Amino acid sequence: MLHHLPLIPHVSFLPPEASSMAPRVDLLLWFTIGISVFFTALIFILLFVFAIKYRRRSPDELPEKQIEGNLPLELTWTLIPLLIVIVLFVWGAKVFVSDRRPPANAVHVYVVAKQWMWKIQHAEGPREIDALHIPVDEPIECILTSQDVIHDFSVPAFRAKMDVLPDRYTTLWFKATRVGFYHFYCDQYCGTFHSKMRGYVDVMTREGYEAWLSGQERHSLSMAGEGAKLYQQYGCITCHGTGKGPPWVGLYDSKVHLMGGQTVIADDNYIRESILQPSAQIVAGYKPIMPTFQGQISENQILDIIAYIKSLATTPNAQGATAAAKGAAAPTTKGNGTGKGE
Amino acid sequence: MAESIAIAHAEKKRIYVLVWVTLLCMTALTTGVAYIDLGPWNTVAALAIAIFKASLVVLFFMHARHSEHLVRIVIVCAIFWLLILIGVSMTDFSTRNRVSHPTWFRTNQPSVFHHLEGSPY
Amino acid sequence: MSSEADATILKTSTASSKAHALTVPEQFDDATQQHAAASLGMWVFLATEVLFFGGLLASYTIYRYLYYSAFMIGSHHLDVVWGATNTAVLICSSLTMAMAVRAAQLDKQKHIVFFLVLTLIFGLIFLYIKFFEEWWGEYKEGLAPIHFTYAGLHAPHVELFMFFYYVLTGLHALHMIVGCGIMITLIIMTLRGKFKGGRFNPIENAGLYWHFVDIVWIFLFPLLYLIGGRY
Amino acid sequence: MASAGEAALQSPAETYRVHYLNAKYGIKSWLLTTDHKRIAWLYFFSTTFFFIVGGVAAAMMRLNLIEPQGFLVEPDTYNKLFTIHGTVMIFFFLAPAVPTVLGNFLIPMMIGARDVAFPKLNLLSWYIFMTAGTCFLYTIIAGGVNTGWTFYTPLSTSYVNTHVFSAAMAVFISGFSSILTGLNFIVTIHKMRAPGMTWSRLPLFIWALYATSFIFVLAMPVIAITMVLVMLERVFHVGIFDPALGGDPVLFQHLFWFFGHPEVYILILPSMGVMSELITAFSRRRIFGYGFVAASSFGIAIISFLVWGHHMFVSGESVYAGIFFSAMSMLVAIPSAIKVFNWTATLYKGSVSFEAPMLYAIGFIGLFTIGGLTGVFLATIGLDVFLHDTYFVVAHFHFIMVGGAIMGYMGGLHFWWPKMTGKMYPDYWARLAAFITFVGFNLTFGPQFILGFEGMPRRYAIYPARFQLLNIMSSAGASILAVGYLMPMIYLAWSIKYGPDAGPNPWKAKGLEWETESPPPVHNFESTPVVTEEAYAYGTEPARAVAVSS
Repeated sequence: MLHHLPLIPHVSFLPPEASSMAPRVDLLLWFTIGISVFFTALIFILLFVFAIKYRRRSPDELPEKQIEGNLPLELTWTLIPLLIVIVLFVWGAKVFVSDRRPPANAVHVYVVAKQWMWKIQHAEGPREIDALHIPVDEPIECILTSQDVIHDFSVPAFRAKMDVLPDRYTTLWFKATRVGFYHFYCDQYCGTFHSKMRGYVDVMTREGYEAWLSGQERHSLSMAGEGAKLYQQYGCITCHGTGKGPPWVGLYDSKVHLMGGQTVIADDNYIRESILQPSAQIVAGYKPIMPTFQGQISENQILDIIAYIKSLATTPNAQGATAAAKGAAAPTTKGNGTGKGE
Repeated sequence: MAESIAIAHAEKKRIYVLVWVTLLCMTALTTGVAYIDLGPWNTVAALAIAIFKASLVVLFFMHARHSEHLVRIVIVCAIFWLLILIGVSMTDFSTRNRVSHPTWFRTNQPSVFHHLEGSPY
Repeated sequence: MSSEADATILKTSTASSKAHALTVPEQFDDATQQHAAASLGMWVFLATEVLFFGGLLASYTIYRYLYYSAFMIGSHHLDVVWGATNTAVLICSSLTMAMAVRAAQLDKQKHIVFFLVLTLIFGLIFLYIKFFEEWWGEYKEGLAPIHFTYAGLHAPHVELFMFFYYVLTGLHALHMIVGCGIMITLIIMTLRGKFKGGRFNPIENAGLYWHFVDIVWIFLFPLLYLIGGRY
Repeated sequence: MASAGEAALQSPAETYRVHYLNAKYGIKSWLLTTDHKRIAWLYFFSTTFFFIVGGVAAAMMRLNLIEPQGFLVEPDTYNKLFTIHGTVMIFFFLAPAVPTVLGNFLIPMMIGARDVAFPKLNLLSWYIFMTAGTCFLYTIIAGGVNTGWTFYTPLSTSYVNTHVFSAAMAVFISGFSSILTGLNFIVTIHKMRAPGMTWSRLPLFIWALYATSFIFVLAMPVIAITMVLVMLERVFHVGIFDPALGGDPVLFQHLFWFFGHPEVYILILPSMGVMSELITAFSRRRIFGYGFVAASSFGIAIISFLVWGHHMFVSGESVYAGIFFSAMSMLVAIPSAIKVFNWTATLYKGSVSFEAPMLYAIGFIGLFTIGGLTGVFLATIGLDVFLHDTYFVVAHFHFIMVGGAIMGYMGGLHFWWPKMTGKMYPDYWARLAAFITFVGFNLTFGPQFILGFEGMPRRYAIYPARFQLLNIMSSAGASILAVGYLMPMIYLAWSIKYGPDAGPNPWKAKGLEWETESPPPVHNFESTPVVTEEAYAYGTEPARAVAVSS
């Protein structure tokens, strides 16, 4: 809607506006540029005019009259900038909040950064390196994590950017609005080949995306399917399937009551921590018997398990993930998920 | 420039001893309180006693109650900036939320930014 | 107790510039200015110190908030009795330090030495307890961060707690060691008669420093030893 | 200039005058001096040396960036270059430059004191500074460090195998030098003012340095302890900041920027103080709104401690915290705006002349305006998501640091050079240098704004080819800028030997420092001055050209 506004001239030095966020950011950007140009011009003109008009005409010249100051004038140039920055602040905060608030139906894409490459994983199964294929006009939520240092996932054409932290999930969402190739960069200095750590987003039509998906050398399983395999392989099933440990069905995004009386939301970060540092948060009613999987399980495998747990969720937020897991070979129904009968 | 301020203000011996005794009692008290279950108030009590003890030391042993205003300003500044450092850093950690995106972001739940919904920004 | 000693005495600039005219450094006009400058300088330095410890305290507070249970476990491995004893020792040293400054204000040279020596002894007792009764004990228990053998609940974050314990108390002990060095210097200077005739800025400033280090401990004791209560 | 005629009338024997430069000779008389004016010179030479080190690193970077794939150095060397450039410029040039060179020289003279409150501490500060500097030079020679001047964890603690330890140690040590300098200045300004020099009569340069010292004392200890934690983590592998060991890397950023953002104001505030002196002297006007300009220095100093999170809007910091920091960052724009407006208004109905220092001053106001306004872009949290960590940020802070702080330093140096040396430099060359600096600067950093809008990330050794044109423009500008900086080094050095005598007050300016001889006597004034007039009291009577004492 907004990117058709005639107010915004097409200027080549900004990247194309290729996401739903971009026009909003650009409108604010042009507003700020306008204000800046106005004040810069004001100061430059005043400097020039005063400097020329009141130039010294003889070496011993002194101004006729000394002016100490002027309170109304001081208040004017205190309050007007104050009003302007308040407007900018509120506007900026609004843009920021909508930038940080993913729509509920956003499809999750998992991005794992490592020195110096991007590993991207789609819930449907395909994995890519330094490239991200997405369908146009559909909200995508990237779940970002790093295997080593802090990176930053930045897509200038989408006006989107988020740091990628080790041992934690941060998120970034966007809805691409134009088909095409757009660069993404690592924006946070991350060591030797920081400047090589970049790739492209390929925004495709839904049909093109489907075609791309089917043309991919498909992993035999979706992420949730991989996760289900790991559920057996790592022996999670021996406890989480038998009641010795908390069951996974309906776990994702639910409130979990902990031993100390606190509650947490079982989100990606919580699940990740539970796998790597099981003793950090003990679920009420269970014994702290789970061994740590630190060092035994890769970031991608953790994401697979999270995807699997997501697919077992019953909350509406995980619809996308559930749908994605449909094609999985592994059991996704409630009965099989608890694994009692197997 | 040279305000004729008092160079020294020798405190009475008795006051020093009194402060000393109070400090020792407070140490015993803070240790004792730790053995009583007050829930989260344990921390509050411990810190309150520590602040009280520190104030005694500053006011009496360090003569802050006889110092010029400037010294008091320095003390207040130091405490205030310490609080900025701890308090403002905590605004991040205490509101960061253990969830990947705070619940009020979810469009399907009532949120503090509810009025923003549907607005173009 | 003689009433004279208890009297509150105001020494003004005129008092100090009588018989033995004290030489002040060339940048100052008189002893009053010098005293005011030295005292303000010391306080500003202490403000810096507050923020120096502040960086650690802020980190500590944040992790204590994030990993409360782990920090509680860590805290319960510390020895409260020695901690409380050390607090008392430092409070005693603060009293003797304050008395030393008072003796300097009243120009009683022997009392200065006496109280400074007492302060030094209390300081050394504190350091002895810290080193041999506490740090060494925790090290043998396998709680020192480099030699960390504890493997119970929340082990990584208990190690984090122990790290903060060692760094905070270590930095404090470092200040104590410096303080003891200052005490020794002051004792020697007093014996050589450097502080005769109301010239006692160094003693007063050392006192401020010593009390500050005491205050740091007054906070460290509940922060480190008394997390979550001992009940 | 004015006194040249008078000097000719006197016999050679009478013109020989003992001043701080010729009172004593020999290397010892410099290295063991406690005279604030000589210590200012020690700082002048050491910071100039570090400026050259940092400048060479910058030149190599710009040279390498002419080609998208780089042709001069490997990416890792490039990373070391920008780390060296950043660390040296921030900690060893910009932070000490104005406070320790101009501040050391001028604070006692401007307030009518014989020296700073603690002269020995002042010398100790310099030695600590040199220790830190040597430590960092060791780091460079031993193989460099490639963490960026921000030392972000866990990159710095667990992943790079360069000389992080010695670099962190250098920063740690330099912190104490700044703390002691700040402490010394605060006490000096409070306790050493001449009779009649009330707070409302203080030159604004003093106000600015007072605010700077305030930040020194409160911010530097935090970076010092943070560097200790980085060193400890690197040596003992405990997880303070490394998440793999249970720490939080964002905590490091909090601690770093708690210091880091006020640090930026440490760099710019003293130059703002210089501006107030230059603008008034060359328009012979009282400052417009003295109270507002003085208070705004303090406003900046205080608010600067509440804005640090704007470096972390996209770092995983909480959204609430981000919004709070955005609001606070906006507020900092107000005192800066007040200053700019007041400087501009000071020219109104003045008697404006255009000697070299004034050219630098006008350049400063223009460039600082741009630098400040682009800062508002970054404080606007919604825009920062787009612009953060791009060349826009690089351009913005170079407008503040180079266009602001260094312009101010150069202006101040040209303004007080006659006072420091007693000699005059060739004004024609100085004006030319000011002009070249201005042009070179804009060509260097103007295109970087566009690069930022286009999305080029900072700290990139190699970059997509479509950014090449703007990078070439920037590199070309850098070479012009280098000429602008080399010229003063030559003609200022020349002036010491061949320059004409400047006389006590070549600019006919107001202020106690102009009422004493050039170069000043050892204790600044023949007798303690008594202040009877407001700052910048350019009254109806002609400004006094001759010192009171003569």
